[in-house]
Order: sequence, then C-alpha cells, then structure tokens
Amino acid sequence: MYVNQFLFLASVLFCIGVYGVIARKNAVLILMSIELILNSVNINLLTFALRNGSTDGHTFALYIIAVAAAEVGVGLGLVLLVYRNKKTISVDDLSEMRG
Amino acid sequence: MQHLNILAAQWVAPTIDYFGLAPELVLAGGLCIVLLVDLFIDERKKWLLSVISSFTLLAAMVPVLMLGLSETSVRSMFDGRYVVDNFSLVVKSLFLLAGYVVVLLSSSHIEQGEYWRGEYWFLLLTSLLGMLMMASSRDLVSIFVALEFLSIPAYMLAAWRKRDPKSNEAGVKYFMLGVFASAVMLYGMSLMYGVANSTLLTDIGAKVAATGEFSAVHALAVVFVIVGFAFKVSAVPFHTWAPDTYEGAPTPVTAFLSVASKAAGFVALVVLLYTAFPLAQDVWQPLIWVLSALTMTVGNVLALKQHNIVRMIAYSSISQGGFVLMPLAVAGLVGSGSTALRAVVLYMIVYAATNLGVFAIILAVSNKTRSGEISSYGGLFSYAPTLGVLMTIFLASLAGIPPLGGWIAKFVAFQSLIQSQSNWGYALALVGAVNSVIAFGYYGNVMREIWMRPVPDGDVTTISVPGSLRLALAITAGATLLFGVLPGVGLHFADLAEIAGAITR
Amino acid sequence: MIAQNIGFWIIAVLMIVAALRVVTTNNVVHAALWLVVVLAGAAGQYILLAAEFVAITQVLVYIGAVMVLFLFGTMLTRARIGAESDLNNSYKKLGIPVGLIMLVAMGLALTRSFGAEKLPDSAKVVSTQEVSDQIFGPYLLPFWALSFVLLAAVIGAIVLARKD
Amino acid sequence: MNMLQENNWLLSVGTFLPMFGVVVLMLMPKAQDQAVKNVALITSIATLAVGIYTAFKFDFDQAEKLQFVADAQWISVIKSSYLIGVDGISLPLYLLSMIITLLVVIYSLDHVPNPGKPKAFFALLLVLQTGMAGTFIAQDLILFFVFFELVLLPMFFLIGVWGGEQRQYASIKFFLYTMFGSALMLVAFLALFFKTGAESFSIPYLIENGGSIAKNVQIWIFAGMFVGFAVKVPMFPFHTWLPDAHTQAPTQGSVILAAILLKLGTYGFVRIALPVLPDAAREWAPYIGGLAVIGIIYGALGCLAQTDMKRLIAFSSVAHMGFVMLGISTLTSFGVNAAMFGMVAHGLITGMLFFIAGSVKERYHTLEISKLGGMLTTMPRLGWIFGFCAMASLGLPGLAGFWGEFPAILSAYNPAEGLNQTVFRVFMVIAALGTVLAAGYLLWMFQRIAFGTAKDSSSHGHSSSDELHDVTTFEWIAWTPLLLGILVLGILPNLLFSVLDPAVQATLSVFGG
Amino acid sequence: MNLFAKESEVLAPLATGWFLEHAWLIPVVPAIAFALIILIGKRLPMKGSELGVLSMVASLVLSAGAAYQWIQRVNSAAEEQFVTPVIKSWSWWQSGGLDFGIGQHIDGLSIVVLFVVAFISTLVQIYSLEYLRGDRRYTHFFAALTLFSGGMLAMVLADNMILFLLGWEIMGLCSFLLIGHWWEEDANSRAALKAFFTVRVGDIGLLVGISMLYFSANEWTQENLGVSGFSIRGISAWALSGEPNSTVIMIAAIALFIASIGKSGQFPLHTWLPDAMAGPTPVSSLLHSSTMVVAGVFLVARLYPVFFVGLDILGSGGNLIMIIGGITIVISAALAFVQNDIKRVLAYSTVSQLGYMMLGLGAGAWLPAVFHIFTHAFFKACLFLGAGSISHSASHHSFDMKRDMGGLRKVMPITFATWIISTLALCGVFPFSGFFSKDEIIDNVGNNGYNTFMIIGLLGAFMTAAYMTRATYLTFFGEPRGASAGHATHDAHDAHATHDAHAINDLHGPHESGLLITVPLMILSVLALGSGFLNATPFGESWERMKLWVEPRAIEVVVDAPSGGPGESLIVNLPSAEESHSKSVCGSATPETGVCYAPQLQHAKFKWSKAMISMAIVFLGIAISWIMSLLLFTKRDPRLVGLTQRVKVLGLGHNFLVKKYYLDHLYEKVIVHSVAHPISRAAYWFNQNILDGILHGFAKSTRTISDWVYKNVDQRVVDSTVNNSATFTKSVGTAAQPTQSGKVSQYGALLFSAAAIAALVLVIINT
Repeated sequence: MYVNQFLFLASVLFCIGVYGVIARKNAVLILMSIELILNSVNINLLTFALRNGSTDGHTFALYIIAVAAAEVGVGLGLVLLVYRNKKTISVDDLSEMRG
Repeated sequence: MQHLNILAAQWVAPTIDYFGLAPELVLAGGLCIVLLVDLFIDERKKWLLSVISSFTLLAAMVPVLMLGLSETSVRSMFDGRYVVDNFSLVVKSLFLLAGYVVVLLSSSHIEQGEYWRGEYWFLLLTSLLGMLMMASSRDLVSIFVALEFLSIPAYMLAAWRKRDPKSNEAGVKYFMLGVFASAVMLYGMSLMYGVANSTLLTDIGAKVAATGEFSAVHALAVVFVIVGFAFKVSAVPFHTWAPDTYEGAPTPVTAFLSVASKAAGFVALVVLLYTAFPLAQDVWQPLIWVLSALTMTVGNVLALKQHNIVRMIAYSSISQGGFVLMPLAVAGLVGSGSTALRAVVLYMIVYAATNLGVFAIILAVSNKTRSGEISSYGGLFSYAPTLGVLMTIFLASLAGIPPLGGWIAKFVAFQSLIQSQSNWGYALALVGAVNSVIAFGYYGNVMREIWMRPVPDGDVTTISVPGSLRLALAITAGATLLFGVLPGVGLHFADLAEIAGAITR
Repeated sequence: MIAQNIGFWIIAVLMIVAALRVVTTNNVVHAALWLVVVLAGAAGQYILLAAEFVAITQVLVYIGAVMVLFLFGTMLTRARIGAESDLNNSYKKLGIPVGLIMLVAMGLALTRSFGAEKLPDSAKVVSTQEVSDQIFGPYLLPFWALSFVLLAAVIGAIVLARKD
Repeated sequence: MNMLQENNWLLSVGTFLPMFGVVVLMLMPKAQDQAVKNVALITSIATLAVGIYTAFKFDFDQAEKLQFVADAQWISVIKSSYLIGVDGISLPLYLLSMIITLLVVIYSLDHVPNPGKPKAFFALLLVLQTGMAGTFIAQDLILFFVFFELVLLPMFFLIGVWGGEQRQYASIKFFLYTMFGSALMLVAFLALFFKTGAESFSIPYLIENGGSIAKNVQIWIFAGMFVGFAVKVPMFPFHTWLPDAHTQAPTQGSVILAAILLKLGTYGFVRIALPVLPDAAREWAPYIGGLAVIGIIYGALGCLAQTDMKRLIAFSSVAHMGFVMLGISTLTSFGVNAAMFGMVAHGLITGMLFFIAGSVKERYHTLEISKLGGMLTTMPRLGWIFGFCAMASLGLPGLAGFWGEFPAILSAYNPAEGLNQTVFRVFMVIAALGTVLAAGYLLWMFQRIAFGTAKDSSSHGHSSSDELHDVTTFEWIAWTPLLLGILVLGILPNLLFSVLDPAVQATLSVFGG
Repeated sequence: MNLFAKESEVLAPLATGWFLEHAWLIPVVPAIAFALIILIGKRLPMKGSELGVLSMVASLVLSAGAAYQWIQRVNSAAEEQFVTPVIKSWSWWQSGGLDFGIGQHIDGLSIVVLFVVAFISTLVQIYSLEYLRGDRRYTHFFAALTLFSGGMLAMVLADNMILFLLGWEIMGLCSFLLIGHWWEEDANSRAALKAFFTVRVGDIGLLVGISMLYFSANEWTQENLGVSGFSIRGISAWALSGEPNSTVIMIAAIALFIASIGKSGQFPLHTWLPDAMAGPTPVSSLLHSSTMVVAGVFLVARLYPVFFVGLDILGSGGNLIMIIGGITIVISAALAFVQNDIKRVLAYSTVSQLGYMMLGLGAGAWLPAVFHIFTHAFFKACLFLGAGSISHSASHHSFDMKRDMGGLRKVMPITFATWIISTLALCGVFPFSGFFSKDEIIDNVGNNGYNTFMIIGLLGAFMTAAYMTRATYLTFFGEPRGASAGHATHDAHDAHATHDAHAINDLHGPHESGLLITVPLMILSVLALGSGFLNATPFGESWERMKLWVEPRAIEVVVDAPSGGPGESLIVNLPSAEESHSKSVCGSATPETGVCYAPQLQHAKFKWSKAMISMAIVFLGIAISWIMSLLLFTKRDPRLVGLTQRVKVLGLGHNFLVKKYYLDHLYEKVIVHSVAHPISRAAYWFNQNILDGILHGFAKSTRTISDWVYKNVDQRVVDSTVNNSATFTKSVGTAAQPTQSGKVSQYGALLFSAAAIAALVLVIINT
C-alpha cells in the first residue's frame, strides 16, 4: 500500500468538507462537514503513525476525537441558542453585523 | 516495532515538576472554587465570585514571580513537551494581568445584564488556564489542546448575552470560523507529525526545512499551521470573524478576545516559528510578510469606515496585529531573530495595556450613553475630562505617538525590520510607516469627537465610574505611560523572554 | 496486502461517495446517515492502518455519541425529516473552486514528497496499552487539560442551550 | 567630542518642570480658573528662571562643546540613552522656547480662546513646552524623536479645540502630515543606527561614524530624514498644512507653531542630518536650496493672493523658512549661522505678528484684510507695533529679521566646496528677489490694515468704539520682550552669533571648513 | 606718470582731532534722539520736536567740527601726499569665521555729505516746527525725520558695506513712513508703498553686489590690508589692484548701480519719486530732493573704484552710468513741463539733476558730481521749502500752480526772493552755485571726450531753465487764482488740509509765512547763491577749495615693474581730447609698494567761451519759456491755448508726457497687476488645487481605497472570492445574489481559499 493512497483519501475528504462548509447554510450540516475534515486529519495521523512506526499519531487522533466531540457539543449548544432567538439555523441569516 | 514494546514495558509515571505547574494549578483550583461557590451562594452575593476570580489571578501571579526568580531558568516536563522558560513566564504574567483587568472590566458590567455570572467567571478562568498552557506547550498535541482549551470557553463567552441576537451571531461566527481554522491547522500538524515522526517542536524543528525531499509537504504543513494561528491573531484574510464577533460579544469579552486571546495566538505562533520552523523561514517569511502588510492595510482602511466604536477598535486591533506580525516577517534572517521576538513580546505587552484601557473607557462611557456609536463620544472632554484625557492617551498610544507606550512598541518593531537590512524588511517598514499614519485617521476621529465636537444629546451629567473600572483605568493608563516614558521597563521583560530551545540565527 | 488494498479501495470509494452525499443531500437526516457511513468507513481504514483502539473509539464516540448529538440537534431545531430546499447557500458553487484549489495544493505537495513511498508491510497492530502508556505518560498534561475543556464545554453548552 | 558634565541636572529640571506644573494642574479642581492660571504662570516663570540660570552657567567660551551633559540609562536594550546637553546651537532655541511659552501664558491670562477650559489649555501649553525644550536638548536620536513627537498631540488639540471654524480639518491635516514625515524619519534613524554598526543612537557618536556609510546609502537615509524635517519646516511642497494650521489655530497656537515648532525641522537638519550624513548632504544640498528658493518665491506669491491676514502671515513663514533652508543648504558655517539666526529671528517676529493677528481678530472679529483698515487711527499703538513687526519681518537692517535673511543670501554666493557655485548664485539672486516680494506683501498688508480710515463697523455687529481698545496691559507684558528682542538682536547680532558660531563651526567641520 | 592716488609710506604726520576721531557720534546722536522721542516725546512740552531739532543741531556741530578738522588735516599734509581717511572699526559680529565690523570712514566725500545732510536736516526740522504745527502725528513726524537723519548719516560715514546697507534701508523705511505720513488718504499710503517697493527692487542689486564684492575681495583684503571684504577701503583698493576678474567686478558694479537707480530715481525706476511728493513738504525737501535720493549717487561716488574698473569709466564710448544719467536728464526734464503740481515739477527736476550727477560720475567727473550733490542740496531744498511756504500760507495747502497760485510775488516777497535765487542756481546762471557745479559737469563730460553726452547736458540745461521759468511764472506772476486769490478752499488736494488742526490759520487770505519758515529759506538761498564759490573754477586754482579738500590726492609713485610680475603696469590710452596720457592701473598687490585707493582723474580747464555758450542756452530757455508762459497763461493767446488739442502730433506728445511715458502703466497695469493678480492668483490656485489637491487627493484616494476595499474586499471577496463577480455567477448558471456580507460561509470560503492559495504558491515556490 502506498502512503499516498491514504493521504489522498484524506485530502479528498478534506476538500469535500471544505466544499461542505462553504456550500451549506444549515448550521448542523456545516458541523457535519467539519467532521469530515477532522476525520481526514485522523486518517492522515494514523497513516503516518504506521509509516513512522510510532504511537504518537494514535494519541493525537484520540485527542482530536475527544476535542471534536466537545466542539460538536458546544456548536450544537450555540445552534440551539440561535434557533431559540431567531427560529432558524441558517447561518446566512446571521448577518446582522457586517461591514 | 521493537522500541514500542520497550517503551511500553518501561512505562513509569512521568515526573512532574509541580512548582513549574504551580500557576496553572492555582488557577485550576481557583476556577473549581468559583464553580463550587457559585452553586452554594445566594444570588445577591454573586459579586463574591468576581472577587474570588480576581484574587485567583493575582494568586497565580505569585508562583509565576517565584518561578521567575528561581535559579532554574528552564523547567522541562514530559520529555520537553511542557517547558517553563522565561518566555512562558513573561507571557503568563501578561495573560494573568490582562485577565485580571478583564475581570475588573467585567465585574460591574455583568451585574447589569442577565448573565450567568458563576459560569461566566468559570469560563473566563478556563480560557485563561488554556492560555497559560499554551505559553508552555512545546508539542503539537499540547498546542492543539491548549488552543481548544482557550477557544471553546471563548466561543461561548462571545454568545453569553443570550437574548441579544448580535451576541448569538458573534458566538456562532467565532465558533464556526474557529473550527474551520483549527481544522486547517490540524491538517498541517498531521503532516508535520508525518515527516518528523514526532510531535515535539524541537524534533520538528530539526526536520522541517524549506529544502530537501519533503520540502513541498513541509511548505504545505507550515502554511496550514500558520493559517490556524493567523486566524487566532485575526490576520487578514483570516480576520473576518473579528469585527462581527467583537461588536456582538459582551464588551468585556471583546476586551478579552482582542487582548488575551490574540496574545495567545501570537505566543503559539512565535513558539512554532522559533522552535518548529526555524529551517523553513523561506516558507513562512513571505507568508508573514504578506499577512502583515495586508493586515495593517486592510485593518486600517476598514477602520476608517466604521462608526461603531467597538467595531472600529476591532479593525484597529486587526491592524495592530499586523504590526506585531511585522518583525516576524524577517525573524528568520541572520541576527534578526532575537530582536523580532523582543519586538513581538513588547508589542503584545504594550498593546494589552493600551487596548484594555480603551475598553475600560468604552464600558464607562456606554454606561451613560447606552450607545456604541463613535458620535456618542462628542464632547466627552467637556463633561468627563478624566475619561476624555485617558481615552486620548490610549488612542494616542495605539497610534504610536511618543511618549506613550505604543511608540516604543512600534519603534522596536521597526527596529527589528531595519536591523535585518534586507529589502523586504525595508519595504515592510515603509508599509508600516504609511499605515501608522493612516491609523491616526480613525484614532484622531475619536479624539476629535471627544475634544472638538458638541455633546450630541446635550446631556452633560458626569459619568460615575465604578470602582473596579477606576482601578482598571489606573492600571492600564499607568502602564501605558510607564512603557512610553521608561521603555526600558517593558523592554526588559521583552528581552527576558527567551524561548528555550529556540533556534535563532 | 492485496486484500487490504482491495479493502481500502472499496471503503475509500464508499467514503467519498458518502462524503459527497453528506455535502449535497437535501435532507438533513440523510446527511447525518451518510455521515455515519463515512465515519464507519474511516473506522475501517483505521483498522487497515493498524489502529484498532482508535477505530473502536471512532465508532463509540462518533457513531455512538456525536451522531446522536447531531440527530438531537436536528430534531430540536425542528428540521423537517424530509427533503429541504434551502440547505445550501445560493453561492454554493464557490465551494467547488475553493475545494479544487485546495486539492491541487495538497495533491501537489503529497505527490512531490511521498511519491511512490510505501507503507511498511508488516504492520503490527498497535495495542491499547501502548496508546494508554503514551496518554498517561508524555501526553498526560493534555489529558488533564482535556478534562477541563470538556467540563467547560458541558457547562457552557448547558447554559447556552437551556431555556431561561 | 568632549563634553562638559557639570550641573547636568539643570537641563532635566528645565525641561520637565512644566510637566510638574501639568501634574499640579491635573490635580486641581476644574472650577478654579484663576488658580489654574496662576499655576501655569508660576510654572512657566520658574521654567524660564531655570533656563536663565542655565544660560548663566553656560560656558560661552566653549560654546562648541556640549554642556550640562547628562547621560543616563534609558532604553539600554536598544542602545538608546537619556543623553542630553546643550551647545551654542541648542541654547538659543532652548531659551527661546521657554520665553515664548512664558509670554504665551501671560498673553493667555486674559485671552483664553473659546471654548474656555483654561485648565486643559494651560496644561497643553506646558506639555508643549516640555516637548519643545526637550527636542533642543536631546542628544540621542530616540530621545529626540520622542520629544519631537511629543509636541504633536498638544498642538493637535490646541488647534482642534480652541481653533477657528475649520479647526478640525486643520488639526487632522497638521497631524497626519507631520506624522507621515516623522514615520519616515524614524525609519531613517533606524537605518542610520544599523548602518553605523548598531552601537549607539547618540548624536555625537553618529556624527563620528555616520560619514563612513556608503554614499548611496547615505542618500537614502537622508531622504527619510529630509521628508521628516521638511514637513516640519515646512519646505515646499510639504507646506500645505501650514496655512490651514496657522489660520485655524488660536493665537497662542499660531505663536508657538511659528516661533518654535517650525524650528524643530530646521534644527533637525543642522543638528542631525548635515553632520551625520555629510556626503548625502552634499548631494542633496542643491535640491534643498532649490526647494528653499522655490519656497521663498512661492510663499511670497501665496502671501500676495491672500485676503486673510493670518493666512498671509502663515504663508510668509513658508517664505522665511525658505531663507533659513537656503542658508542651511550652503553647508557653510556662515550660511548655517545665518539660518540659525534666521530661526530665532523668525520666531520672535512671526510669533509677534501672530500675536497681533490674534488681537486684531479679538477686536474686529474678522481677519479679512479688506474689512480692516485705519488701525493707526483707531489703535495707534497696536498699529505701530504691527508696523514695526512688518518691517522686521521684511528684513529691515537694524532689526532681527535682517541678520537671518541677508547673510543667508550672502552665503549662497559661496556655497561649500563641492557644490555648484553657479546654481547657488542663481539661488542667491532669486532669494534676493524674494526680499522684494517680502517687502511687497508685508507693506501691502500693512498699508491695507493700518493706513487709511477705519472701515464701517456695521459689517461686524459690535459697536467698534468699545471693542477697539488699544494694547492692553497683558498684551504689553507679553509683547515687550519680543519687541525688545527683535530690536536688540537687530542692533547687537553678535549676542546670538557669538554663541552660535563656535558650535556651528564645530558641527560643520565635517564639510572641511 | 602714475595717475592713481596711492597710500604709501606716510610723508608727514597728518593732523587729526577729536571731531574726526569721534565722527561716529554724528549718527549716534539722532539715533538716541529718535529713541527718546518715541519713548518720551509725547510728554515733552514741544511733543518731542525739540529733541529732534537739538539732536540735529548737535549733529551739525559735530559735522562742522569734523569738516573743520578735516580741512586742517588736508592742510597738514604735504604736497602730493595722500590724505588718509580717518577710519575706525570695531567688531560687530562674527559668524562662520567672518568678522563684521562697524565703524567710520571719514574722508572728503563723507565730510561733504555729512555736512550737507546735517545742515539741511537741521533747517528742515526747524521749518517743520511751524509747517507741521498741530499735526496729529507731530511727534511721529519728528521721530521719523530724526531717524532718517541718523540712518543717512550712518550710511555716509559707514566704513563697510553692511553698515552702509543698514543706513540705506533705514532711509527707505523712513521714506515709507514719511511719505505715508498722512496715511488716511489712500493715495498717500499707496505712494509710500510704491516708493518703498521700487527702491526695494533696486536693493536686490545692492545685496547681490555686496555679496559678490565680499566674496571676491575678502581674501585679497584680508591678506593685504587686514580688513574684511565688506570694508569700503578694502573694496576700493582691491578694485584697483588689478586682481579682480573683470566679469565679476562688472557684474558687481552693475548690480550696485541698479540699487543706485532705484534709490536715486534714475530711469527707468524713477516713477516713485514724483509720487513720493504725497508726503509733507519738509519731507520732500529733505528726503526726496536734497539728501536721501542722492544716496544712490553717493554709492557710486563712494565705491568709485569699483565702478571705474567694473564699468570701464573713461573707456571709449559710453558706459551704463553715463547712459542712464543722460536719459534721465532729458526724460525727466521733459516730464517736468507737463506738471501742474509745483512739487511734481520740482520732483522731476530733482530726478533730472540726479541724472546730471550720474552723468558726471559716469564720465569721470567725480569731483563736479560730488560738488553738485553739495550745491543742489541747498537750492533744491530751498525750492521745496518755498513751495511748502506757498501752500502753507497762501494756497490752502494746494500745490496746483494753475488753479491755486499766481501773482504771489507781492504777497510773499521773502519766499519769492529765495525762490528766484534758487531757481537761478538750479538753472545754472552765473554766479549762482548751480553754475559752478553743473557747468563743471557738462564741461568735464565734454573734456573727457563724450561729446554726445555734453550736448545732452546742454539740452538738459535748456529744458531746466524753461520748465523752471514756467513754474515760476505760474506761481508768482500773472493774476492770483483759486486759493491764492482768497477763494474758499475747494477740495484742496494736499491731504493734510483735512487733518491739520491749523486749518484755522488759513481763514485769512494769502500771506507771508512765519519766521520759522522764512529763516530757513533765507539761509538756504544764501547758500544757493554762495556755495558755488567753494569750488569756483573760473577764478583759478586757489578757488578750487573743494578739489583740494575732497578729491583724493595723488602722489607720484614710480611703479617698479618686474617683468611679467604682478607689479607690471598696464597702459591704457585715455580718450582725452586735450592731452593724450597714459592711465595705469596699479598692479601691485602688496602694501609694500603701496595700495591704490582712488583713480586719478583729469579736470577740464575752465574756459569762459564754453561757459558763455551754456549760459546763452540757459537764458534762451528762460526767455522762450517766459514768452510762452506769458502768452499761454496770462494773455491766453488763442494760437497756443488748446494747441495740444488741435494739433494731433503735439497732443500725442503731450499726452505721452502727461502719462509719464506710460511707464507707470507698464508698472502698475502690466507688471504689478500681472504679478499681484494673475500670477499670484495662479500660484495660489496652484497651491490650493494642485498641491493641496494632491493632499486632498491622497486623503480622498485613501477614502476611495477604503471604500473600494470596504466594498470589494470585505464584502465582495467575502461574498465569494471570485464568485461574486457577475461573470462567474453567470457562468455557473445561477442567478446572482445581491451582495451580502457577514455570512459565515463566505468567511469560511475566504479562509479556506486564502489558505489554499498561500499553500499552493508556497508549495510551488519551495520545491
């Protein structure tokens, strides 16, 4: 197996995630797209861990998973907050401040 | 795979230098106390929490000072993943003191609104704890965790005025963009780990170079990691969240974000540049150069357009960030590394003092005018001369006019650019020079309102400034003047701040 | 090796298709389900990469917890279960060039650096103990820190999300 | 360069005493206007007293040496120190700043301009004084820069708060202009510092080592300094802030601006730019001289086009500073002496003219020349004082203005070695033409304002007979020293030249005599 | 034969004395008096005038004493011994290694002019006591008058050009103040401005000339004489040393001469002088006829060696000085014909006479020119004061001869008598003083070979006689008209009538003036009659006192001429008609062999035949003019009255003269207006629109840039890097969205795209 096949998979996922966060306006969907990106990072880390023969990548990936969970929690909290005030979770509607 | 087994077999509990961790431990203890006390005290006694918070921060200063005075100059833990060196001590005290002032700014403010006070203090202290961790972190995992540590509470604090849609919006934008940026950064970090087979910055520093077999991926990694922190320091074009978030967030939180959070970004950036990418300066120098020039310029020209004071200060602080970045654009050149570091640290110190002062004034004035418009400052000098003079001092300092603190910060930044004696350095110095003039356009505009315009609503009752704000003003104004008149003081600390293990040429 | 390779490609194609569906589907719940596919695929890849513990964690945390969060979020914000027309920005096509440039940059760098480098053949599965030794060894401090992060996230999210 | 270090506390006290006054003012209650005035007055008197004592202690036989030198640690990290001292070049300007401040304070005792706020007004005046005095004593580039910039803000507010109709525009313009210049100047200072081996910012050190910088580098560094100083002077084409600032500034602001602030730029040339970068100075000299004579003619033409008295005087400053710059551009000690003298003389004379303009404005409520007239009949004393100053300003021999103007022209005949004589001789003739134009605009103004009969007072609603009182006591006290100074320096120029000359010669020794 | 006065080893000790040694007191006294008048004048019983008069008397005494001792000094010298001037010098100021002195330089020339100035000043001040009585600015008037005298005296005895310049400028200032004395009238203040401004134009020349001389001469003078290049003695010696570069000294001389032209009202800068008559009559008398305006002449006489060498005086053909002088004589005399204002007639006459002085100097007639300064001062002062007397006592402050005068010889006998004496002196009728000086000039001009200029001189004499006769006729003969006939004052155009308190005095009709006016008139007329005898060439050598006392005396020096060395003589042919002799320029540059000091000049032998011719011309002029005047003004001969209207050519000529050759038009309408208005307006426009515009443009463009950035970067880029552009949106076929901002996705797009692009660029660069 080539190193690059994993890395390319990761980069494709990353770019799909990037497309997602740009194209989506539903806040929950944006959060999902972010998960794509974070997963691509994890694939990278684990690929390198295997390539380098070290465990640090595993640890790193675990921390990322944990933090991502926390982020999703916070993100959904914010989404709920916004929803309660504005009755929408479209981030495009969150453009009261600009300029 | 052999060594993994050996490592596993030899596992022993890591030795921890608790003295070195004392500031963090004190702060951690403090925030636990806040959280617990909040559960048990009466609504009317919630003011106690602010007292506890502020004393926690001051108490955390004690070990910082003791560490500074101790014989051991560098304390390294976890195989060098967590290092207490002079640099980290200097920036930790900066965080703690800035945090202290933010507490002072907050205490009267959050009494007024419908805030969750106990949780507010808790989150504020948590974020500060993350910053302390950031100051000492020397490996990718620690830096990542520290970054999230300081950011996640901050996301929520920005949205803390729950019923204000603007505040919600601020929180969401900050959160979203923050997550985007950290995603990019993580990708870069993963590549770094991949090529260096270590998360230790010093190991990465030995590998990541602008040339060689892996130069392309090095470049990609360096750029992505820098983007992550460029977001944090709101460098253009990663600044977009800053104006909206600053405007929408509760003002003390804005003060916190624009000073402490931004400083944390710079701390991480500096540590990375000096320990992790010293060999890749060909990659990051042009990047920082462009970021710096763009940041100064765009921040300035957009600030000129603003009529909301906080938003204007937001753009102003973007532009100030450009000045901090300025010396880093030549930091990789021979002989420039240490002066650039000095310039960055000094700029952060001075900027923190001055900008917090500005926010203190904004809080005090908005208490009366209930407005964020710059025009509401009309005639401030005539009914609140002290506030008027102090605001003038702060703005002049931001504009870099001697003998106020800002000038020495700008001066040292210019100095380090010119010391490089490179054409890029000279060019950036010119850009900076022009920008420092443009900047006066909007600072001067506020001064003009304060001194030369009539009071818009004719209400000339004096402003009663709460005691905590007075203290904050005294501290910040004193520091602003002190740094300006006796720049040696600030420079002394900035000069002390050497990063252990940094490779400078 | 070949089996692994075949496995990789199947999973990879699945993941990419699923990921594309995540970002293009008009149904929030579908998107969440497609995301499950991606995450599960990722877990599969982790196993191919000899990272069993991470793979398990991935399943537990992501598919078990995060996905539930997402679905809760979707429901709490009263999203329709069916298709929705306004999930996307009107300027969503902007995402394509941005993503493509990104991909080019990454692809260029990866190709140039790793070229035809191969992963070591005899990949020994990393044991959970090794990972834990690391977490409680050199990476102890982030672990502590993480506890505070999670605490803060929980408390903050509750405060923000609760009605008051 | 050897320096004398006795009594080295004197300069610091003289410079920072006004700041002490500012602190006292700050602590005073706002309402006590009279007490505020007293404090300001006492402070400025005390400052001048220290200044006079300094002059008394000054060793005039060694005027070429820096005296009262204090060298204290300041910003050791960047190798900048608190190095101060005066020599024959600095001393007159140092004292002039103190005198002018005192006189302005006296004048302000009953002339606090609208909108009042005497406390802030006097505090700003005193801050300004510290900045001005400090600039003249600083012997370290960074210190110089700090003081140089320190004057900006107070002046910004003096113009912006107490100024005329367009004050806000004028003040911002003044500020941005000067800031632009000083930003470039700072960059030049830094480049200088590093090109001399990053050893020290001390001016004496740089003078010793600046000459060794490669010529083309020198030229660039000089360019930075040139912009910084030329904006301040102001030289054509950087002068457009000046008319607005002067016209809009309150009388006191105009006086200080004309008398001292403009000198900071020319002083910078003499003190820093020329001796430190001699090769570049030689290259630049013809251009500076050219801009100077353009300024002379241009300023004069500008004057002729004015209908506003104050604006006219402001434009005349452009012309007069042109003479000063012409003297400097010759790079001869004779020319620089003339320039230094011209600086002091211009300070006294134009300062005085602005005082008069202020008083005219106060009485007539307008400065439109066409609406004035017959001042000699309505207010003979004011009219004659005005006439005296106009005469002094146009360079009448026997009054101070002449000794700045004539030697400057004279010096252009024979510029320093290496400069193109023909070019400078052309400059000389043009400058001489400028003296004629000076006579033209000044006397024309005098004729229109002072001669003739008083214009109909209905144009300004107030009853003129009550308003048009002659010179008041405070005005007399404030003006007499200036008038005496103009006269005494005119008759005994050596009072000043004997102090300047050794120092100027020492400074310009880099140009080989 | 050496023709240059040389200062060499002293043959005999020269007499000196207190007055000579302390001649510097002469200007100091009035200067102090001036200060006192300003300070305490108003509180004195006579409002300060007594201080002025006393100081002038003191100066006069001092000058007289100095003159007396100078004569003694001359007498004490041996035959052919050079009488060294009494020079005293003190250091005034030093700068840039140069030393500037202040001091006195007393020689014959300065003695003469000192005496004249002190004398006329004294008389005019006495006269003014009466004339200006009751004036509201009585004190100021005397202060300015006294200051003027101080300035002029300082200039005269200056030992260096800086002090000279100082005095010169002070005079200009006083001239401004005094012309504008009645400044309430706009015309007066305009005249004052014009005078100052015109003279100032000339002063450029003085500045340039002094500078050039200083820098060219300084080295030589320091080395050889130990004096600076400002020293008059040094410059003179240097000019004759053979050192100077001929171009430099020529340009310097021309520059200085331009100053002279301005100050002495020579063509073409003469227009200010007639206008200056707007000042009070005593001022016209003192400043604008007898003293100040001769400063220009004095400058030429003072630095004669410079002009001598620089402009090649005595060279073949004419030189600048002579040409200007000649033109001035004729032109201004012609202008004098068309004036109706008596003072303007006298003003043009003054210009014309100054032209004679210039002509003389230019033609090498140094002594006659200086002598003409001397005599002219007396008779012209007398004429002006006489005119003042008429307006004061007879014509209600009008100076209009045609309207307000006529037939005054009966009412004002003393004024009439003094007027006639002075007129005759001015016309150069033997034995009045003007004859001895003016005729001598004409004679010497011819003698030195400049025949054309001699004819111009004679023409001038003719015209002088004619216009003075016209003026005299109009004033004193015929029937009284207007105010002189006792009619009520009708808008008298001498301004001070409206201001002077003493208008009350004029309630009664024309009468003779008081003693304070007539006594000075009489004294002056006596001198107008008698002063010529101080150098009465017709009566032989022993009468040529002035020549003895004033002209630098030559000594015979054998110039040793080492071949090719600097001591070599230069032989130049003199264009003299009488005897051909060689002129050598002292080539010696060392004090050992003597330093040249003044050029030796030839004097024409007086010939009665020539004198008679000129006398005849003068009388012809008087006669023709008398007849014309009689016919025109009294008989009102129809053939002459209105001639200018009838005959077009004459009318044009008349108009041309009335309009002062259109020079004023040229100055005011063309030059001044073009400078003051279009050019300065253009410059101002340039200033406001271009230079300020650049600034504004910068500010504006900064704003524009910020607008642009605001709209395009912050909103449009955010809107989507490329996508917001309509084309892109079109190309992907979706409808363009209205520009929005503040959207998270757009922010995200910016973030990611910036990161991607930066990465792409740097990846490409770094591999």
